[in-house]
Amino acid sequence: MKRFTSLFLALVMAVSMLAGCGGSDKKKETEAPKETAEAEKKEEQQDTKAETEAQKESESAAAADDGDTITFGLSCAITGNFPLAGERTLQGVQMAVDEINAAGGVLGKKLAFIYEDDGNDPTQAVTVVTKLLNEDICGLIGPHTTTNYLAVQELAGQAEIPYITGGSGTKIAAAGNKYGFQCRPSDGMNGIVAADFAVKELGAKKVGVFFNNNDFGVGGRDAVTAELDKLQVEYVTLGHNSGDTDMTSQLMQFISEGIDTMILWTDDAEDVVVARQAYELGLEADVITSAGVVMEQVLSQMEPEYVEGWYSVTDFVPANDDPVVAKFVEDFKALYDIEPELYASAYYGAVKFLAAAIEKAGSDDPKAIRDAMAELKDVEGPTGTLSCASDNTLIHSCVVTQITDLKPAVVNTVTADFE
Amino acid sequence: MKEKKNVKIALLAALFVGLIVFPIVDKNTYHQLALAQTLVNVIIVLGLNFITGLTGQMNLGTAGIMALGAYSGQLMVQKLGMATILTIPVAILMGVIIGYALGYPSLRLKGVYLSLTTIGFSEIVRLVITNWADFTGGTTGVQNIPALNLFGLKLDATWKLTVFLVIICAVLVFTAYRIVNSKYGRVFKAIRDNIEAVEACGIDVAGLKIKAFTLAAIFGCIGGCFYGFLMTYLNPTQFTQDLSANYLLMMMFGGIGSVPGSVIGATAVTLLPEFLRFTKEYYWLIFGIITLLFAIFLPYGFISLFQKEKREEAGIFKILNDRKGKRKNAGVPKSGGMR
Amino acid sequence: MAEERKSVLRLENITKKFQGLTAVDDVSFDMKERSIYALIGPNGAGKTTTVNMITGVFPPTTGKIYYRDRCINGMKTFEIARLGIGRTFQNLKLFNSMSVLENLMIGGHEMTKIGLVNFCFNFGGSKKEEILLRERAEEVMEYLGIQDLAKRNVKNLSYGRQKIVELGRAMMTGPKLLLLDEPAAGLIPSERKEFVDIVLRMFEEGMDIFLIEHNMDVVMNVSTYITVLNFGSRIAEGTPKEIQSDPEVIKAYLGDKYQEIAAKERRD
Amino acid sequence: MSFAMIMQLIISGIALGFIYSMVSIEYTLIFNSTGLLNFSHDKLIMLGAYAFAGQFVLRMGCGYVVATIATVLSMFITGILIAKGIFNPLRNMASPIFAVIGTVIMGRIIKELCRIIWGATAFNIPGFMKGTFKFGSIVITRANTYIIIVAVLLVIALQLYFNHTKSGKAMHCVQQNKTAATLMGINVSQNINITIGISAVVCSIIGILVISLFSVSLTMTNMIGIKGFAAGVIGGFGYFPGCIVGGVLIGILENLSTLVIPSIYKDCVAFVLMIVFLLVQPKGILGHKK
Repeated sequence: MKRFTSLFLALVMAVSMLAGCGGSDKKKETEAPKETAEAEKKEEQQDTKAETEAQKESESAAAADDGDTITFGLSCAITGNFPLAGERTLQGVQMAVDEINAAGGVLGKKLAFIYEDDGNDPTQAVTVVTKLLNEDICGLIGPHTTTNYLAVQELAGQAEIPYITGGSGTKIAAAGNKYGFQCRPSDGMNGIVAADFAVKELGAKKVGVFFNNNDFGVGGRDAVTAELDKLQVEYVTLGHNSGDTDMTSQLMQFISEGIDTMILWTDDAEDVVVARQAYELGLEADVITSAGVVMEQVLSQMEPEYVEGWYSVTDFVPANDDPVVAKFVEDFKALYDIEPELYASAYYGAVKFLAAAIEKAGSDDPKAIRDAMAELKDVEGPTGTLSCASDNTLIHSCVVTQITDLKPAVVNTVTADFE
Repeated sequence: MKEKKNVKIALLAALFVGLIVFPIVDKNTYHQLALAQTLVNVIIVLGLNFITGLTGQMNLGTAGIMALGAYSGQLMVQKLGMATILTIPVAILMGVIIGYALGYPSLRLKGVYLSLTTIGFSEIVRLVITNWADFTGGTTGVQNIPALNLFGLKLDATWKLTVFLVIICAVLVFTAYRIVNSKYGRVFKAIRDNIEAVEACGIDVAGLKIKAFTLAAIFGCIGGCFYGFLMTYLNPTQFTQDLSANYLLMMMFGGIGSVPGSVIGATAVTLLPEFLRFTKEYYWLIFGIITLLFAIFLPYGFISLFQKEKREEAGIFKILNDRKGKRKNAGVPKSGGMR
Repeated sequence: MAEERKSVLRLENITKKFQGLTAVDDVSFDMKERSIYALIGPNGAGKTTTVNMITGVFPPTTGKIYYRDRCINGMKTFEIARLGIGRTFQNLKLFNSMSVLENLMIGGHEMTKIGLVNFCFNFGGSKKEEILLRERAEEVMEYLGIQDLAKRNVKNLSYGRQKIVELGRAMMTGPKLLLLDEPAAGLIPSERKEFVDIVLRMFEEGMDIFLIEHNMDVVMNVSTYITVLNFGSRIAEGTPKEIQSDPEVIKAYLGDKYQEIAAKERRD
Repeated sequence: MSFAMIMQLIISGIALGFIYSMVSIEYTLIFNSTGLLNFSHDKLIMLGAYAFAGQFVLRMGCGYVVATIATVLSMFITGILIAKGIFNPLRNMASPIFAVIGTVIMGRIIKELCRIIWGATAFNIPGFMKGTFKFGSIVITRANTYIIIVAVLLVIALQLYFNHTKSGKAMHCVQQNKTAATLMGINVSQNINITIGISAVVCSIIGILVISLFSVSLTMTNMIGIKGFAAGVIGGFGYFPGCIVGGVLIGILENLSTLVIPSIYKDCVAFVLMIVFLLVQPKGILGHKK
């Protein structure tokens, strides 16, 4: 019979634990009424409905009284296998919020944000975003990477809260979620720009497309190959898995195919491995890569000669004489004494865009903000002017850069036309 | 004795009602999602309990089982337009297939070798799903999974799915409890203790090992299937080695080999990180440390607090006893842990 | 003893070689019904190897084994056990994590009919079957006089008690032939006497017993027929009285030095 | 694919294979003495890399040799702490599952500690083990040559240690029968502490050697951790020279497999091989102990 008591205890613990985890700041209110509701259940009285009803009011009351701030949610990866993105995102968002509040906040109210760690894992992203959607937030700066965006997009869509993600996969726009916005150029555009640059500027005859087999890499590959088909240029595609540490076989196949240009579409860690092994195996080819390579924390892992002369289609480079970008770089360095990079600048721009949308909508009602965002144009941001196109992408320009002695310099800026 | 049993039944019934009422009343979808995730984990840990808890065979491939359970149903729905309710029988069928696929090696291999086979199985499943992009959707995963509709009743809101899950979980907990305390539970434990003796009693050990793996795989696949409906999105990156280890951790945390233990373990380990989220930066580290302390000082899990002789076998209570120098029940041989 | 009794267990020229070492060399014997058949011999004579071949742990290199005139070569252990051969082990194989009652109920597991799927839905049937199994186990415990130990965990019992629990478990499988592998080893005289009484009582009630034993006084006053092995081959067969006076057996057990002393004494 | 190209594939396959061999050596050490698998061994390798690169070279700025010695010492102590904290209390439990869980949790804690102490940014030591050796058109990186040399030396050293020194032989007894070993006067838990300490040292050496190949990050060792198991199984479980054979075989087959199957299935090769060997030939190619 002892087992029965322990089974009973297990389920009681489940319910009381659930009651307890209604968010730290609301711990006190939910704790007390929940326990009494629990006690009543034991004596089989049926007024549990009334008890938990009471607890409901106290929870929404707590949110209303701090009326003088508008809060938005932020889900980024602090732990897990991509912790760097989370850290920089947090710094970028914090800086943007402080700047906005210094300049008088939004609609006369202070802007604030609650952030949760999604560990760059789709399951945690869903849990964390659900938690944020239950707080009283007017918008959400979404989980990074395309995978997490797709995991969460139905959730946010149902909650009808606008959310902005820094993922750049083509699948985001394709998902066509009214409430989802993309604050970085989608790979569709980057891929086309990379392919055009390879063929038109570098006169590529045979292109090797080396892609990471995750949704980011596959999206990039499809865009590049589609453009190369249009330009009738011969190409070879080879893939690798994310987390791969040895690309010899793929690079050897590229060398034996005799490619003169390689378009590399992968994440930071794999960029480093490919750069080292391409140099060691003596791959003579111009290389154009996806956005990640120009970031300071990636370049610092490489020897200068590995990436000498590499091109990269990216949306943000600190060494950019554009006044807005230069000012942002200075402020960021002053605050965190490290150079800002892709994630910090993208999410800084996203916060500015969200603030502008709230101003335009004139209220903190999520639906109004979403509609405002859909028409919002020309918001200045370090990664270019953010204006919303029909497919909810905000950034339509990207920068082609070349790396000389580990320093990325802007070669030219391409602004795609958008409707 | 009789009335003590009735009180327990009443309390369990009250708790069941409480769990049903809770998602309906409490509008907070986060709480509903947390409860639903706990219930999915309880189902999977119950399954794992049959092989690793009872027959003592190490299974580190739970993630692979879950992935197949989730993907098989959802791909059928998306590619063949199958009704969503049929994903449950498909998951059970997939469970039987995995039961034999993983059961067979368990006949020839023991302990560490078997756990490596299960790791290999889980990694291959994940890699095939990732790379066979045109059928499984590869790394973009299976998107916008339709709501489970039970003969017309569409479970589109989280709380509806949670209520249905509470019922399913209650049924499975009851069945698991019955199996564990029946002749099957007993014979699974006998296989763990001494295989030759079981064979000498004329029992087909091979058949039973496969039964244990099939039971575990069926529970695992049903859990995976509901995980798909809950998350509305499936991606191979979710089914990592870490996930398999997490389920073992849940079973051990609660108490190896016991159904209430599995329920407590699954609840605690699923909700503990949510609980610790307020520590923002360090919550994963604190969670790790708490589970490590549990693993070392209470290896037989939370449940062993209620079973006296189990408690004294290892962990903090054994240390306390040795230090106190008195052996409470004289029957326990002086050599203590050396078995 | 006129009418022809049927053969229970017949070994025909059984040989077992382990990479060159011949553990059992061309052994044949025929155990008849209604008898306590003993297989004795010094350590390393091949007794346990023979038992392992009978119970199917490993197949014989050459030769045939018949159980009630049915060849059981190459059958799996549990298939042979199901034919009605219960056994106990030389080094006591019990289920240490369980109680005495549970150990016995495992013995009876094979008698239960409800399959796993049927079990999940058939509440009443499985409850009834469980109670039936429990009652049978209690009956066997009463028969063996250990019903008060039912709830005790097996690993806390004394060696003698554990032997009896293992015997109980073998009985639960409803055997017709019981293989006892050195049952008297390690028992104190009072436990040995108790064990022998139980074995004799079972024999009277129709159970055939195949005994592998070292202890001479147990073998001599219990068994009806004896085969003696030495270094893997059969050196003698017959009733206990014949075996006791057989020179070959004495030489095998006491070594030829004893022979010379005995001969010298006879001469003086 | 010309002949030179295939040779290059084989050579770099061998080079990578030796990393798997080193990993399988390190956990075979623990398996040999405790019969348990250390599931946090890949995190220990990462810890070695972080300690060497993050702490001693970049923060304290000491020379490579001093840093190596400091790392080895600190990892030896960490190994003993892990042994005392997890392995000894949990190793004589009913089933190995308890110790496995202990090591898995330990791995998670190490990863979080690395993230909090040394930050989440991946980094590298500029100019550390840079460059390659060229034999005609075949290229092999300096790091890989060091790995091959260290691996071979390690196997020889461990074989000698295990077969010819007192405490080495004691480890054999501990693995086969702990009760008997205690009766023979071997301090079993102290012996296990040393074994796991040595294993942690080997982990740190691997960590240092792979820095230039994978650069120091929180996910640098995920893949080689699991493939190390495969190498051990294929080569011969619990037998050091077997680890070399297993690792090299996987390295070569993986690279050559890309000629036949699409390159993204490269990782499956190791796991398929492992399962086939586990089922067909559990004691591996060279292994002589089941």
